[in-house]
Amino acid sequence: MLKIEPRKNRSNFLEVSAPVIAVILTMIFGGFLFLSMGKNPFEAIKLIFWDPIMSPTFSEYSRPQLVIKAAPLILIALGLSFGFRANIWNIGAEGQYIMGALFSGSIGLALYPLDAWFIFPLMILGGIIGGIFWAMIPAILKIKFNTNEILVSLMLVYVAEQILALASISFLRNPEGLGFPGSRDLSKYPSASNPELIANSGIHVGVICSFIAVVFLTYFLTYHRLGFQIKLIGQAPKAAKFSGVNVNYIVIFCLGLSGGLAGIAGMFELTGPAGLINIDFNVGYGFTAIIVAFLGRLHPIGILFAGLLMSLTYVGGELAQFMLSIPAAAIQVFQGMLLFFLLSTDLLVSYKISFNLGINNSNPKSKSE
Amino acid sequence: MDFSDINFSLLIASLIVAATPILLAALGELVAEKSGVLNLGVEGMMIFGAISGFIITIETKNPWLGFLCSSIGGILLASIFAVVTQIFRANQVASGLALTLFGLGFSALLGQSYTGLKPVSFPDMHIPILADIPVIGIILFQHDFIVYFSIFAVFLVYYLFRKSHFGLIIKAVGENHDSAHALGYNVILIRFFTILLGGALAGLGGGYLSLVRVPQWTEGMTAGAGWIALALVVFASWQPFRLLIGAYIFGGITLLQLNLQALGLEINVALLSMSPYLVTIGVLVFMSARRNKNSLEAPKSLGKTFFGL
Amino acid sequence: ASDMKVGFIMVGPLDDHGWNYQHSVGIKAINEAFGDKVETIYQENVPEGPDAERVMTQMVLSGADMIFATSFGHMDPVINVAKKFPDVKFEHATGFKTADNVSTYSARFYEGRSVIGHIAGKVTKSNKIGYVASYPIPEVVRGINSAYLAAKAANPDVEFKVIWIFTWFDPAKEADAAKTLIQQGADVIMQHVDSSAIMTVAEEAGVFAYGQASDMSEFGPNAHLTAIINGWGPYYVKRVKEAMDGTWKGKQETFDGIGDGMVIIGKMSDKIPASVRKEAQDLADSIASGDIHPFTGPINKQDGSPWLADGEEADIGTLLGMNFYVEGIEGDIPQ
Amino acid sequence: MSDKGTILKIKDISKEYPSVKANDSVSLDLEYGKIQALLGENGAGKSTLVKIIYGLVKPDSGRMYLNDMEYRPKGPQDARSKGVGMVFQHFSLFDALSVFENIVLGLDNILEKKELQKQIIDVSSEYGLSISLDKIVGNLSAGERQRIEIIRCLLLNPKIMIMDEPTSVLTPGEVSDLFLVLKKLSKSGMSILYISHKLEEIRTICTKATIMRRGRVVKNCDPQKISATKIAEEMVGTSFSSPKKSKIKKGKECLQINNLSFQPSDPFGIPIKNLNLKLHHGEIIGIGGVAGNGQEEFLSLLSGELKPSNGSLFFNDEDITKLNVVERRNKGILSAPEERLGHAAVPAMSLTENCLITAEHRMKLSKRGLIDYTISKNLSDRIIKKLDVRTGGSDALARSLSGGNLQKFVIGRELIQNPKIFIVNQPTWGVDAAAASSIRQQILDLAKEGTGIIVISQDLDELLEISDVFCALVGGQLSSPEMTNELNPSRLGMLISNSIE
Ligand SMILES: Nc1ncnc2c1ncn2[C@@H]1O[C@H](COP(=O)(O)OP(=O)(O)OP(=O)(O)O)[C@@H](O)[C@H]1O
Ligand SMILES: Nc1ncnc2c1ncn2[C@@H]1O[C@H](COP(=O)(O)OP(=O)(O)OP(=O)(O)O)[C@@H](O)[C@H]1O
Ligand SMILES: [Mg+2]
Ligand SMILES: [Mg+2]
Repeated sequence: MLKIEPRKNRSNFLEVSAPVIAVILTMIFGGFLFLSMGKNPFEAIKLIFWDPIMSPTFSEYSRPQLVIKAAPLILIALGLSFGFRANIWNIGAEGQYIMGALFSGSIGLALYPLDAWFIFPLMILGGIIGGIFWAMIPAILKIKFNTNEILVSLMLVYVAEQILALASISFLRNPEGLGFPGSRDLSKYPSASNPELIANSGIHVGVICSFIAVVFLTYFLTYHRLGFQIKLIGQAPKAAKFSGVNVNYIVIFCLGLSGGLAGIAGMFELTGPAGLINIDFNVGYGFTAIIVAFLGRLHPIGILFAGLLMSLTYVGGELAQFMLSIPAAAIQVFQGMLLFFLLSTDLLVSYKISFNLGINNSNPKSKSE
Repeated sequence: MDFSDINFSLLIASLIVAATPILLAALGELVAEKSGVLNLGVEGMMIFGAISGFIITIETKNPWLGFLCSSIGGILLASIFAVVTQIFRANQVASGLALTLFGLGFSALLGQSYTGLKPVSFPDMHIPILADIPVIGIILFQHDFIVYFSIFAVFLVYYLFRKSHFGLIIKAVGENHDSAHALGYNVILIRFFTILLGGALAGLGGGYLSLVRVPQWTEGMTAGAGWIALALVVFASWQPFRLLIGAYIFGGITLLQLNLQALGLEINVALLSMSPYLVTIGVLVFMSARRNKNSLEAPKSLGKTFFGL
Repeated sequence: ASDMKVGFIMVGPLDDHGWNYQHSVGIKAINEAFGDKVETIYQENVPEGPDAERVMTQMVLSGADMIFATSFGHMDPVINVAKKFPDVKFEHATGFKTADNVSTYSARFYEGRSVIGHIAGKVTKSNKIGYVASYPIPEVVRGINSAYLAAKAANPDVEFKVIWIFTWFDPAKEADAAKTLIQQGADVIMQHVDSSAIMTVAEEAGVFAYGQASDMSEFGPNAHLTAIINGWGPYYVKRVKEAMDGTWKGKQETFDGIGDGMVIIGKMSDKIPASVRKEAQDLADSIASGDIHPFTGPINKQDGSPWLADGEEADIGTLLGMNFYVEGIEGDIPQ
Repeated sequence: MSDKGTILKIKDISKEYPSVKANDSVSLDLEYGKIQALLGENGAGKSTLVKIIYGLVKPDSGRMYLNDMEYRPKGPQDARSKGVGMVFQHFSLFDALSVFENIVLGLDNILEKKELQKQIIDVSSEYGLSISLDKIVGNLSAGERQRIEIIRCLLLNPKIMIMDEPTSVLTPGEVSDLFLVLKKLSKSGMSILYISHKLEEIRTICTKATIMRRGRVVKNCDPQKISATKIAEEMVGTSFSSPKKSKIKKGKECLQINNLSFQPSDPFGIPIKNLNLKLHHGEIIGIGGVAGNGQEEFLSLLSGELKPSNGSLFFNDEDITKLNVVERRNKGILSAPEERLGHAAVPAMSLTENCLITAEHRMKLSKRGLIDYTISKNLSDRIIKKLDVRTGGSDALARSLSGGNLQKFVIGRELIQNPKIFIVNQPTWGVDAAAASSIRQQILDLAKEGTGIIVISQDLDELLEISDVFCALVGGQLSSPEMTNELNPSRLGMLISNSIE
């Protein structure tokens, strides 16, 4: 029989190695998946995990792409992780991401074609406010009426998507776009664009921002009172109350932080890589970031690595797709596996698993009666 | 415009059909939640049930077998959740989300060569005599087997928790897993069972979507129905009959907005398309604000991991 | 081994039996025409945004000489990538931005809508025609107007019921919308959304519908009147051939219709009375030859203000940016 | 089957947990018709042993014989079917379910509802255990809850009944009622294995006692022939002295509670009604009463975790009713709640981090919101030293500490902050005798320095030993204060069993 017993202290070795084990298991099972589809598993795994970083054909282009794709994931996951630690489940970051883009986009488009230095900062502010605004709805409902934030934040994603669609066909539609949906291209509007920092790499301010956020939030989580209070609420809500933590304040803070970061991610994506608001502006970063947050064990440094890993599965997954004709869905299954393995190996860190074959020292034959 | 264009008995009859997938899925989730398990993977189990049932129906031309397999598909996916949360003690929220992602991907993968096919149709059962009653007959007695089954299942779940010993044990496990364990009940095993039952019903709901309601297979065709099912459980405060009403109200709002559009009513379409979600939020707020005063309904161990004594 | 490598990006799954599927039919036409000489690669589910840019770049890096981007939203990514790789040839469907190495192509689907509108006007018994529409963009509005004008000409009593569902692809929602229209008395359903759910629903309800992008008669053998089929194959073969010959040119804007085979009226069902079939075929032929333009005055706008004078044909600019209903259609275009 | 002799024979049972050997070759004989005690300090392994007997825990080695037949329960159901019943103290009732449902859940064969009701009524009238079947358990008092447990057990006609600390939540009246029932049961031939920390009780009803220490049986004896102190010393393994209470001069008034009331939002919470009390510097007020009469709520109202629905609090004549937890703490009003893991301390955090829970502001462990872990670690080292907390050090997780040691740490954390007022709930609950006496000494020393102290406890002996003034908290109401040295046991019993006249 499987026996699971708590360890006295968390194992530091496994804390680091458990995710590695999970990735290896995913490679093995994913390999079988590709094999079953008649694809060469080694080639597929190599295309996903190796070529974007090392192959001479792709790496020069892919390496910066990895960070660009990871940046919004990291930003959003960082915010989510704080809430998740405190058992505040914002799973509507996708909606907050959209609202961040819509708010900042509206500001930029309203000021078009004004040429002024303050537009970009103003748009950043707009992105943050848009995200926070959308996150405050579940926060306030939770505080006031104890409404489940999981469901409210999620429903608001669908609402945000409708607003986005409406914006792209009506109030933000490009007047010079021949009636096609979608806004003006902000990347062609210098005051509102988020330019490349290193020529031809595509790396933009948002990427830098996400790295700064990792460092800052690591420090914040470790040393700031709020970081401590968040851990306290997550692990022992009664102790948190006893300590004097204002739970409502933490709810606002966590949802606000995650909403703000999701909003700013939306803003950078809009002004940088995406360029314009359109019906399909959002591509699921808000949901993928949930996985990234857990993959990174809710720790900023972990999230940095998890975001890069996830981004690798996208970029490499694309290579595998068109090079080997692997369908997009297979990559999604692959990512799902990764999360299951990760969640399962988490147990190893704080629990000891042993196999007890049920042999008691006494004689099994004497099972009388 | 002309409201006489709306045939209300047909509207009600089709809202029953529209609501059946979420009703089934929500009913399964209700049983799981009663035992203290929060499975956010309903969407994943539904869509996997949708493709499983679809494939089998296409291959065997037998929709009954298809429905059976959509349940089995739901169970398969639920068993991943069960293993991860009950044996590996993983966080239920995260595992549920992973299950949704996995189910969406896996179903798309399996369904690759099944898009654009048409399953054999699943006949309505016109209940003799009753089906011919004007209005009521159209609304209630001209549906297919699964619709009747979903309503029967509501009664069954009601009976389970009101009258049966096993239902009492499930409630006990969801209420306080430590006590239940101390009395000798196998918490893990019971939760395994309820998770799988939830999977079976979610899968069946998905199967209904791909075999009757649409009927065809398309990637991501559940389009958020699983999440609505989750919201419904809270809306119904864990009571099967309220769940039935909630599901029909939700189906009703969705169809009503389409009907109003078809009438050419000059209302904001974007707002109308958001209305099901906004109404759900409104109802959640209403329910939770009310429950503050009488918080007896939510199972006490909901979402908590049982680590044993 | 091959002389040329051609890449395709698709916004959705390849086997959707709609928009993306027809592009895959186009890929097959290339394979058949050139065999081993041309290697084709493709990627499905490419979102319209930065991801498209990355996928196209990676395709070029992997050796592609020519890229077809098949969705409107791939427009800016195409322009950006094209700028980086001046030697690679780009073709973008339905967009309006070109460059030295970027050409666009699109089809006059409204010509097809006119033909099926005529059939609808003739076969409807209830005089109510349902229309399931995706997003209120000129392409869709143009289709509604074109179909309405033809239906009205064929049958002065017809009435259009339009439902906007704000998605291109959600079978459950499409099915619900179709059922609603049928319950409200519509006996012919038109669609400008991508899945085949509506055809299935129409078949079960015993009403008529049309195939969208592909022939969908397998979903509704009795319901299927005909289909507007997207015929990309000839164009793809032609452009690839030009690229191989060195005669390919950028900055081309192709806008072809029935006459050029880019819009194909599918096989007409024998549920359509023979006389109507003939009328429809004549109409299609006249449109193909240019004798008839679906938007020929006198046409008023919905609010009664005049748009086209008697005998006047709509100019292409107005058509491309069309954002109003013609007189007679009820309801509002969501704005 | 004979009348005399051994019904259950336990031989060399061992059970090892990763951190500790909970049972080490334990052997024990349970005799027919006897009430037999199992004694030992915290963590001695008593509960583990009875869980093994009840089939909840599988032993690593050793055997058991029931009526000379090998007995190896596969689980509690199996144990029950073989005639072994158990009355738990924790973890076996379901608050949201009715009494009847709770009973049904503890039975293994499903009977007709009517038939079962009849049986329940029979059993309850035979032993004088009245209950009403339709009530929701969450609304019942601890005594009533225990009756459910006992009836549930008796319905199975067990030959052996195990009781793990059954009296810790009962009033003296309820305790003597229980003893009557137990005596009646043992007369009818039932064997009872009885676990308790209350040695005087054991001496009144048990005729045989087995004393355990660190997982081993150290002594079998007849408790009626040996003094309680001797038993206690046997349990701990050393001799110890009881705390000394010196005469203290009562100072100025420091805390005034006026008409304090509280209406819980939780349906099973206990309302507090019109509570009045005055506390002086250097004074120790003992609040007696059985658990579940509002003790936790009372402490939370004083600490600021709960907001009163009515009434006011004054600290040195300053109105502090509206102040929050942190603000009250900054004024010097400190407290230590009953539940150590999860309320007073966080199990998965280190002692250093646990210091931050209450000492952050007062001990300046943070500056402008940033935590200084070095200072925090120093503080935690000081607490460990001052209270002789036995642990690996400040980095040890709270959950790795034994109950008694964690209790010392939690109380030490408040003591080291020089409280002006200190409120503590169950300072020595489940703590072994030696540690308990050292904690009581610390509390007395604190009072000597002028701190006003409120000690909430169910252990009346403890309150008699250290408090100056005594009040009983019953059903959320407080009796009027009486001088402890003027109280006799019967008066005490009356105060905590009845509400105030
Ligand atoms: N499930 C478990 N896992 C790990 N260790 C355990 C477990 N249960 C008990 N222990 C440890 O075994 C030892 C004996 O515990 P037990 O509960 O039997 O003590 P006890 O004598 O009943 O104490 P108390 O008087 O506090 O009830 C303790 O050190 C305890 O921490
Ligand atoms: N979580 C909280 N809930 C309620 N009140 C709080 C909370 N945190 C701080 N306070 C209040 O804010 C006041 C200011 O304390 P704070 O700890 O912020 O000061 P500080 O910047 O840390 O200064 P120093 O470290 O020098 O004491 C505290 O005295 C307390 O009353
Ligand atoms: Mg014990
Ligand atoms: Mg401070």
